[in-house]
Amino acid sequence: MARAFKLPDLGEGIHEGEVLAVLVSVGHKVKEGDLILEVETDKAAVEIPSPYTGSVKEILVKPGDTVKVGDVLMTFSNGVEAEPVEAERRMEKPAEAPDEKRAVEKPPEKAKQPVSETRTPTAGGPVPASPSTRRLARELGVDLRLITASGPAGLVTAEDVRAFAEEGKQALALPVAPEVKPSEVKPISIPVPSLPDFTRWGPVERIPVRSIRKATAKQMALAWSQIPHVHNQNMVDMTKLEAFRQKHKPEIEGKGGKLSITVFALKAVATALKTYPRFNASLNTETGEIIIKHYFHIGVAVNTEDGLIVPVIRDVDRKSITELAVELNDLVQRTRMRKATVEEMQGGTFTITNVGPMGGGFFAPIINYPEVAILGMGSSSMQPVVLDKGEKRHEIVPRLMMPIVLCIDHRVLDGADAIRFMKVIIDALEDPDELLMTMI
Amino acid sequence: MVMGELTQESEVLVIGGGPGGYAAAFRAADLGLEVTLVDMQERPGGECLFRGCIPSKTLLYLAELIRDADRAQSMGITFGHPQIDLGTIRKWKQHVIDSLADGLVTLSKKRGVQLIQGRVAFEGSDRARLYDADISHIKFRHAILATGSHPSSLKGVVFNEEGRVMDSARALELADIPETLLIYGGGYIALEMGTVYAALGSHVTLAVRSDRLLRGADPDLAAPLIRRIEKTFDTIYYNTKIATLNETKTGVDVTFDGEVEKPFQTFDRMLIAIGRTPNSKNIGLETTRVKVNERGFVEVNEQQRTSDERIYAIGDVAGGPLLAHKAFHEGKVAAEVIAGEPSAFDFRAIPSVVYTDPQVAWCGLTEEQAQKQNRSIQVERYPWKFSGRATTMDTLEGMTKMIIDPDTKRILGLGITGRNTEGMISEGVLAIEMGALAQDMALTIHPHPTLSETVGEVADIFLGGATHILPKQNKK
Amino acid sequence: MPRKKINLPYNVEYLSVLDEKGTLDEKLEPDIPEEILLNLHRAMLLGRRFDERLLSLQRQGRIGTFAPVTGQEAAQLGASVVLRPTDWFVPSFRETAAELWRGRTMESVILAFGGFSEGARSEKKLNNLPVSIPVASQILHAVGIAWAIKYRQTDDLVMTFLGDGGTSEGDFHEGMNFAGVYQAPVIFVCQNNQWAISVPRSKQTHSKTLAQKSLAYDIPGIQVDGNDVLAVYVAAHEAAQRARTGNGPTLIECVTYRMMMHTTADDPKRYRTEKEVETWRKRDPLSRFQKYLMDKGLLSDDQIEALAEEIKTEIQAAVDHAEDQMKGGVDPLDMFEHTYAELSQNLIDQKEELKKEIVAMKEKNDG
Amino acid sequence: MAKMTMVQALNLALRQEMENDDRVIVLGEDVGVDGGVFRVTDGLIEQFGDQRALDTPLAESGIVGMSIGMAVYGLLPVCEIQFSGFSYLNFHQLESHAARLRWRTQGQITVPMVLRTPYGGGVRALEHHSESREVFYAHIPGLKMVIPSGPRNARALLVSAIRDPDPVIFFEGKAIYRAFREEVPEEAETMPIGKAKIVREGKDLTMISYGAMMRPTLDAALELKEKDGVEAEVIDLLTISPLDDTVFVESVTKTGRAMVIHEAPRSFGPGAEIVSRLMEKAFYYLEAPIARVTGFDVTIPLFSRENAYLPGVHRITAAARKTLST
Repeated sequence: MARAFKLPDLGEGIHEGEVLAVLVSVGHKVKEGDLILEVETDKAAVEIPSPYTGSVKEILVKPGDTVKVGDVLMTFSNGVEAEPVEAERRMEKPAEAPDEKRAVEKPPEKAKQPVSETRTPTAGGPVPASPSTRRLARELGVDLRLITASGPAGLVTAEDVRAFAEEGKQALALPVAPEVKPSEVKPISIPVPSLPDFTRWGPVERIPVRSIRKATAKQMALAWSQIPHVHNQNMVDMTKLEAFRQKHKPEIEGKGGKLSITVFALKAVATALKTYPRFNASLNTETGEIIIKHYFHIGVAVNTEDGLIVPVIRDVDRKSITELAVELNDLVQRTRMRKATVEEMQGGTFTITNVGPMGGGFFAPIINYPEVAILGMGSSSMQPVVLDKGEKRHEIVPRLMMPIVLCIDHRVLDGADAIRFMKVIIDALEDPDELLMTMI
Repeated sequence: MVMGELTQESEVLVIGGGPGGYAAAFRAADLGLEVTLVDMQERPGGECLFRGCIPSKTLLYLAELIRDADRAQSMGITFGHPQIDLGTIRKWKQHVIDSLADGLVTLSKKRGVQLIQGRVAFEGSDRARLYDADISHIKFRHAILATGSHPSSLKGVVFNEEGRVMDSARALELADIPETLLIYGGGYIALEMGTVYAALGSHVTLAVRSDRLLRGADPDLAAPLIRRIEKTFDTIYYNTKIATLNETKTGVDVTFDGEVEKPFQTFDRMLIAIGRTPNSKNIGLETTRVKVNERGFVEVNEQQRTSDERIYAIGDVAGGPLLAHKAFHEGKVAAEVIAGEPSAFDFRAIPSVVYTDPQVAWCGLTEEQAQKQNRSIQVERYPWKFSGRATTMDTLEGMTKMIIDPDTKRILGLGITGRNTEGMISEGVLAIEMGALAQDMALTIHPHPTLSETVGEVADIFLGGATHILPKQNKK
Repeated sequence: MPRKKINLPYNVEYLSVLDEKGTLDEKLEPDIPEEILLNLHRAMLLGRRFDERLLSLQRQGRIGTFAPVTGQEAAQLGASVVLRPTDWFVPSFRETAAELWRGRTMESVILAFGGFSEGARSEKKLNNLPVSIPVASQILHAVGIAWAIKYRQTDDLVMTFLGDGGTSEGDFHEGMNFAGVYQAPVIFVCQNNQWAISVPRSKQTHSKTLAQKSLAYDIPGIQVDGNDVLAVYVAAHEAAQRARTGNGPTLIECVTYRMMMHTTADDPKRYRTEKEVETWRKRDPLSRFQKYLMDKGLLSDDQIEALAEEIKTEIQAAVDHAEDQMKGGVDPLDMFEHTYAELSQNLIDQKEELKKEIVAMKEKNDG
Repeated sequence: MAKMTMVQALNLALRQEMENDDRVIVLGEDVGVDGGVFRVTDGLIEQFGDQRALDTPLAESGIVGMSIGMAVYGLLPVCEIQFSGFSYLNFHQLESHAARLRWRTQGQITVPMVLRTPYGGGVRALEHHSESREVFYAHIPGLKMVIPSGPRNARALLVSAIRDPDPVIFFEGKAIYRAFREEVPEEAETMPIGKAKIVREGKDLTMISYGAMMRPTLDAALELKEKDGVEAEVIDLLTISPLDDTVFVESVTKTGRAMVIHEAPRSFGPGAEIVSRLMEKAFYYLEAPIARVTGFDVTIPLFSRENAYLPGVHRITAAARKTLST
């Protein structure tokens, strides 16, 4: 019997992926764990290991195909055991793979012949098992004939059925719990007018919106339509911090890190989040609750050729500048190479996006739903600043100023909160010593 | 209703209030579904309760009493000749039926099952028309077809109220005790009704097309019964057909075609019990996607689904053994499947019981079936003449028979003939369902002295050591 | 298939005790206590005088349109006399004299005809329904009340009034039919005053009598001289006995005459001759009754004189009292009262709206 | 709680009120032995006798006029007019007396009666058996006009109507008499007359309806949610008069869009009044013209065409989409 391998559920919100590479060919002998496919999902490029030991019977996908969770990617032959019916049940749509057809004709679906015949044991007879065990098998979608019985003279026990169902699950890496979908609260939907035919005005090119682009589009549209955004701009005097940064840059690089402004920002934000936990939250509109998170995983927007990706640095509050500098550098590199894992993309509580390096100024970033705030940083430049020297004496001096923007979810936070939150960040960034304090 | 056509919507429409129908309705209601049960009778119960199992068993019990009173004589107790008062018997029978039917009405009410009296005909896969009812249409999400079956007849013979040619229903009404009664058919209904009328004093003649009675049961199980019947019935004609049949005011003139010395005879009454026909006609099935096979039975799968996704069929109309207890289970399966449970009609042993004297009961694989499938089996028999309990009751003709798989030693079938087998057979059913081995049965302690011991001992024989019978090797 | 007569044991009686001159037929004289006879006379006189006074008030524009009763005092009072306070009285709109007998005050009559809804207020305890203007529609209410009385198993009864015109209405026939079916304790008193505005009795129905209408419903019907208070009394008394003893309804046709116009807005000269009126004036119920009482020595001219004076002052008091009230003016906002047991929000809003309007008007006039 | 059809629920209401109060009398054509042509009064004569479940001669005016008398005397009559299409023969009794006696007598004599009658189309009936003429009654000061939309509220409203001090006209939708069943509690339950109810919350559009039209309206709301993601707020008026405008006015101030659905003809129909109230009280919140999905201004056709006349899910959703896109 052939065993079908389907695109497993790769976790949170991933429905489909694009096949980047097929690492095996038909006839290829693989051991469980060998890499067989590379698939790019909404969140990352993932390498998929074989769940079976056996040889590749058919390959049903080629690079560039978009595959959905549950679609059959390839089949393996080794004639030992077929996958549990459970797997068939989970099919989103009956795929064309041959074994699916067989599945449709599995006993439960088959129409009964005139009862007198079907209900009398045929040679070999039905698998011995008590009625309750047989019921359990149906519940778990297990075909009794596939089970190695532990009872006397081939009697299948309830334990046998459960055990078999378990193996089946593991073999297929199917999720036990159903995936969590983002709640789809639609706004007043005025039907989207269809586009005009642009070729009437000149030649056009059509590029399919896929993977990351598609994900970004969905995520941003969702956030923008759901979250009433409030923006607060401000300028930060980076003069001192920049000096500090230049001074320590080399030693950090020695340790394999990169002492970017973002690293300090991470720290500053972590401090602010601890001071004002409401910024480290999510809003549950269904239950009308604000969920405050007691961990501080901060996402950093990374620009790749394929689009924007937001890897997450965990427990920022518990890491030193140096550690952060090293970790961030590594994470950014891997993300750019699309080697960051799905897990590294998940679980963020706040996001920082720094367009400074590209020369961006003031801008209004969109909150990374379901987070409730995002910090945007522009590029620093020397600017004339009026300093108060006391006794009504003022002095205009050139300082290195950086524009920052804090966007908040007005359902959860108010402008006042935003200003206080910004204050903490500004103070931290303007005064490195202050910032260092928080590191001890 | 004087004006307009009211339509009612129902989650589950159960058509037919027999054992299958009401079991399905009750289960569905218990699973939180909204159920409407339509039957032509005012109260649920169906053929089984009003014209079948229940009334016949009521009468068979009386027959048993009469015979026991008679047997007692040889044991030292003499009762007078039984005085039979048909009026009281009918009243008693009706009382039995009423108390059970009223119980079902209460159960329906308490469960919120809506009972409607009327006739149903489908008008499509989601609506049915009601005749002779307050509402004219029912729109349903799921329908469970439980219309049952009716006694088959001979070409050109119609059963009518006053007729002398009767079907089982009519026979159970006990219009009178005919001097002579011809029963055509060799199945359990024929034998049971014959037993009743013979006990009440009729001269019973039995004619059967085939060369044996009670097909389905192994011949050796049927044998003791047949020996008895040959005593209590006047005559039994095998391989005999009815060539002509003419009903007169005074009786029924019949010409036999077969091993009969007097081919032309006249009887006071005649009972035709040659099988039953499914009620699948004139209920608008053609307006649905339900498939009906050439014999008129509705095709269903293990979940009792017909080929019309919204419609399920259970009980007699869905084919298989035409037994109430099979209908019960099918009804529950249909209800559970509708409620989304992974149920299926998945049984290994459906028991059959013939309530004659002696009773014959069997379940699982029979010797004959095994032969047809040329499947290797081992058969063990325990003649009741070795049973203490049987001796106390002077029912030595009895026998307990077990069919066993020689390789796995698993119990495949059980057959019992004798007294009270109706209660004993269930142990065999459970054993088969549980996949028990003959040894399990042998190692299970049976109370002594009981007839049920014979079930344990027949397994002992298989294992080579029955207490009350010499081991095989010591034989011959 | 025979074709034969079904003989219904049925006939319509005619009864008259006093002749036109007021001479008595002793055989038929009812035994009525003196006191009642005198009260009855007083009520008839009061009815007559009050009618005259209302007419003059109307002609002076001090009250609005009303329907005079003159000439029908015997018909309505002779019947009403048999009622007990616990019985129900369901009038049409030409029973003013009887209404006063049943306890309605003259003030309320004046107020009603003066356009004050306060005038139609009829005290619940009196067991009277107010006048019902849609012809014959009140008859069914009487039957309903009578059914309820029977349901409650008291020996009370209901007396309802209609005119000759009313017998043409569907509600009259439905009422008679229901009453017959349920054997309800109700007395239908038909004041056949010969005219329904301009349409004469002869054009109202082809039936010889109105009493015979009861034949169709198999309830007793009797025609009496409606200007002979004793005849009316006898018929009503018998009917009451019947009703109180569970023997069902009765229709009494009182042959009388509408001496005046239909209402004060009507001019009878357009459709009937003075001559006809004259012949009926000779049969005036009041004078006939007075002659009877004088013959019996229960009444003298002087006594009538005195009684008339007494009544006159009584009426005057009522008029003054009523006119004081009317001069007092009204609060228009009261119109919102009594439409429902409670004001709905919608009515509260509308009342508020009118209130503002009134205030605004005031300021405008003052300023 | 047992599941009941509207017929059974109404029967329960009558039965319990009759048990609690011997002033309650049910009367009308065929309400006794026959149990009413729709079986609403089934079994009452057996339980309460022919004086409490009173078969009357065939005369609508007689039935209503007599009920008025009973009520005046102090009973609580619940009369049945077999079909609202025949209630014009008793119209004058309602307009001239039932509605006015309280007013006429300055509150001295009142008419606490209920007139029950089936209304509406959709059951393939003959002429005069399918009209929806609630406005006739809603237009008369002194009467209350109630139309339930399902078994549970029908039972509760009928109990309230019987206990109401004023005359109540109680319309029962034939199409929903047995169409569906609902849990109806055994213990007596009442519902305030003159109070509308939000039966489905939403923010995009307010759908106002009542009676038998609630079903297509709710189905339409569901379709709008599934196909267009529109959250329609659905309001069941329950009482036509006195009309409770507070609920739908407040709803429209939230949604900005409104539509009225009824099977009565459009012109001068309930919709006209509802729209006026919205104009008076919610004009500045409206974002689109208010839609009316109603019967047409013709005599309701015989049943071969009635489905085209009666508002259905399709007409309702179409109108809703139009409103939403303005």
